This record gives sequence, C-alpha cells and structure tokens, in this order.
Amino acid sequence: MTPTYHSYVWIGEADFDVAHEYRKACDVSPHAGAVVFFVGLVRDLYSEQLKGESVDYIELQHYPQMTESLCANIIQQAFERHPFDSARVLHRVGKIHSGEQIVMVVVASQHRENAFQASQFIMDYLKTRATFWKREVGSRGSNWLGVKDKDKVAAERWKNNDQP
Amino acid sequence: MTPTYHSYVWIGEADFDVAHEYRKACDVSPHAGAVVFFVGLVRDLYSEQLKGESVDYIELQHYPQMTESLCANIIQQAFERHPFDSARVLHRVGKIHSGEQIVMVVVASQHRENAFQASQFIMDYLKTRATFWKREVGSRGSNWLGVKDKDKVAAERWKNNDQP
Amino acid sequence: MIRVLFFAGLRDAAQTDKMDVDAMGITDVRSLVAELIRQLPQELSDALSDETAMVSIDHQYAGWDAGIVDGVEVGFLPPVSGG
Amino acid sequence: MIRVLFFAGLRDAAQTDKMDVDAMGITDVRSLVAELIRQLPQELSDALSDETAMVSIDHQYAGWDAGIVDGVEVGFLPPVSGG
Repeated sequence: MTPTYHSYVWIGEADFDVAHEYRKACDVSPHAGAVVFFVGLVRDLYSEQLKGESVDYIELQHYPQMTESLCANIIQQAFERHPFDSARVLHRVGKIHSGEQIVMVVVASQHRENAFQASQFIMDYLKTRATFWKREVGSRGSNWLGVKDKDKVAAERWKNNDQP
Repeated sequence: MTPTYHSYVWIGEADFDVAHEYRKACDVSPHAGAVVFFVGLVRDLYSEQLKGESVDYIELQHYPQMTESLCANIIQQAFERHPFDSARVLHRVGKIHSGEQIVMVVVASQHRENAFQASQFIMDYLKTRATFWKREVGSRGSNWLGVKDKDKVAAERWKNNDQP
Repeated sequence: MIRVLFFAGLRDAAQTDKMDVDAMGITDVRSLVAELIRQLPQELSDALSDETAMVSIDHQYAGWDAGIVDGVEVGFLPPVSGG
Repeated sequence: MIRVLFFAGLRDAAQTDKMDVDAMGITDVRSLVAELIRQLPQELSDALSDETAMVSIDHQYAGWDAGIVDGVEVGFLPPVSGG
C-alpha cells in the first residue's frame, strides 16, 4: 500500500535544529496549512531521590531498533486517528544538560485540529510506550526515573475517546 | 500586579522567522520544559465563490490597535485557563501567497499539557475573536471570507470545559 | 465628532475606510447607522441593516444597543476571518 | 542461543548490558528468568522477581507468559521515561 503520509524518526546523541526540521516538514508536505511543533527541554532539576540536590545532567538510554520501530508505530497510530501530511519525531539520547533540547515532534496537516491532536497523541505515547530511560545524575549519585503517573493518565485518555 | 508571564504580539506585513521566535520564546522562559508552536500557512486555494478558479493570493486586513489589544486579551484568557511562562502571537496582514506563513503562536510552559492547551485556545480565539479579515483574490474578482463554522465550534468548546 | 471605521466588505460597501460624523443628535449605534445610511451609498444600507456586523466603540466590542458619546471611535466589523 | 538485553536499572542490577544464554531447557520468559537469576547477581533476582519489568521478544513487547525459541532477542525493560 502506498504510504499516505511522510514519516521521519531520528534518535541520536547530536542536538537537532528546530528551524531545519520546520523547513523539512514544509518541504515534504507542501499542501499543509497547519504545522504544530512540540519541543521538550531539560528544566532546572532538583531531585527528591537525590535528597534535594540539584541534578548535573540527565542521561538517556534507549533500545536501538526497538525504539525506532515503536516511534514509527506511534506515528502510524496517530495518523489513523488524526490524519496528517507528515510527522517527524526526533529524540536525543546520552547526556543532556539543563536548558538543552530532548525531544521534538512536528506534525503538518491541512487543518490545525489534526496537527494539534496528532502531535499530542505522539507525545503522550512516546512518554509511555517508547523504550527510552532517563536518569538524573548529581554529585551524590544517579536515579532512574519511571514513567510519571500524569503521563500514564495522558496516554490513557486516548483509549476511549478520539481526543483528550 | 506583577505580570506572571511574558507576552508578545506582533502584527505586520513582513514575514516572520520561526527559528527566531523559538529562540526568543526560550530566552524569555528559561525554566520552560515544553514549547509548542503553531504555524498557519496559505494552502493551495480553489474558491467556490470565485467559481472554482484558483486564488492568486489572499489579502488580510485588520483593525490596528484593536487587534493588538484583543490578542493580548486572548493570551491573558489562555493564561488564566492554562498557565504558561510565555506566549507569542505573530500575524501577518496584506497580500500573502500560497505556501507562505500567515500566523504563528508559540507557548512555553513547564509541562507540555498547558503549552498544548494554551496554544490551541489562542488559535481558536484568534480565528473567531480577533479583528482580522481575509479575502481570496483571483483573476475573476475577490471574495471576503467569514469565520468558518468549524472554527466557531472549536471556539465554543472552551466555554463549558477546561479543555477541548 | 464621531470617528467611524469600516472594514472588509463594509469598507467596500461604504466606499471609504473611515469618516467623521457630527455627534449632534447621535445617542447610540442605531442612530449613528441611520446617519451613515443617509450619507453613504445604498450598498452600505443593505450591508448594515441586518445588524450582523459587530460593532466596536474605542476598540472594545459593543452591542448594537450601546450608547455613543462625542469623541468616540466606532468600528463596523464584518464576521472576522483571521488565522 | 538466546540474546538477552538489559536496560536502565536492570542493566545496573545485572552488571552487564547483554548476555547470551544457552536455549537448552528454556521455553518461556519465566524459565529464561530462572536461568538468568542462577547466573547473575542477587540484585537482578530482586529486580526481576516482581515481574514489573516489561519484556520484549525481537523488538516487540511480549508478556511474561510468552514462549521463547532459540535465536530470539529478549529485552528486559523497566518502566520507560522518555520524552
């Protein structure tokens, strides 16, 4: 079956360039009237587990091949619910410091509603399904983070309804 | 009262630069963990009113001062519902051709949910409340567009619920 | 004087983007419209008479029942279509 | 041979990111885990015994009841935390 949308998944240690990704999204979806981007950044972190000390950086591990395959599948599921012209997912791994970019999702579609819904769906599923693991590293040690309860709730919303 | 968020509204004929706006959003909200952007572009247009002919360009008029004031008010309303660190609205007026950018909304917040909700709210209200008028111009004439029914429905959603 | 502004299709119908109207005898939006219709093309009368346009007074949305005083700026606003 | 991969806290507990296990006598995830616990540190036993980890077989999520055949790659995946 001919693909009906453009999809791009990138996982790596390098930083990504928001302007470049926007241009690519526009290039591959010349008929889109709406582009929604999400960028997730490392906030200033103070860890409860690390006894309130500040976190020097976070470190992301993933399961190569499985993660790419899951991201492509999440994009496919998003498309089935809220069709779009193109979707891009970029996710960094390795050490990432405060203020740096971690993840970017770009969805281009004809109308804004689908671009908003699909990008939210992709983020909710990335958080709860994709095989990434994050730990906070401070001078007193490190601490692997589990999926947050509110992210579980966010992903659950999509099970019964067409939109959150 | 001290403002609790950064707000920026720009209306003009010049094109805007997505990368620049992203950098500004990050600069004014250094503690944000989530940035959501929306960009609206002119799609390939075929007008029903202009008897199916293609549209050469669209032309946007606005009510100077009133529009800026309404946009600032829409940002304020969005903040009251879904607090964020900063919000930017850029809207072009004048002649805009197919494929060009019309509008951009950027919201930076601590968590992604508020950035997604606030940017959607701002777009829904911009479409239905802000004093912009758009006409399609083709070789056979021009046609002022009214607010679309689906945009009215999109804006109505916010009246009874905290999210769409 | 009352400053009156027209936008989009109403500007086309009025054949002008703005005009100043003597405030004498004008107390509300409807009496202003009656005066505009007296001075401006028939097409404006048709466009305003169904009261589907929004009205602004000094950059704030106002109703068709709103009162008008000397010195205000009144906008006649067709349904918006930005974004 | 069965290729086994550990991630995040389970990798720390196993003190290795991967190992190969002889497929002999291994029929499902639970018999694989029993073998791993025999070979690897006590800490891994503690981490796996509550069965809160997710399991993958050849890059697909699988249940703890899933069967295992020679040649597959099995991942032990703590709760994810990307994005």
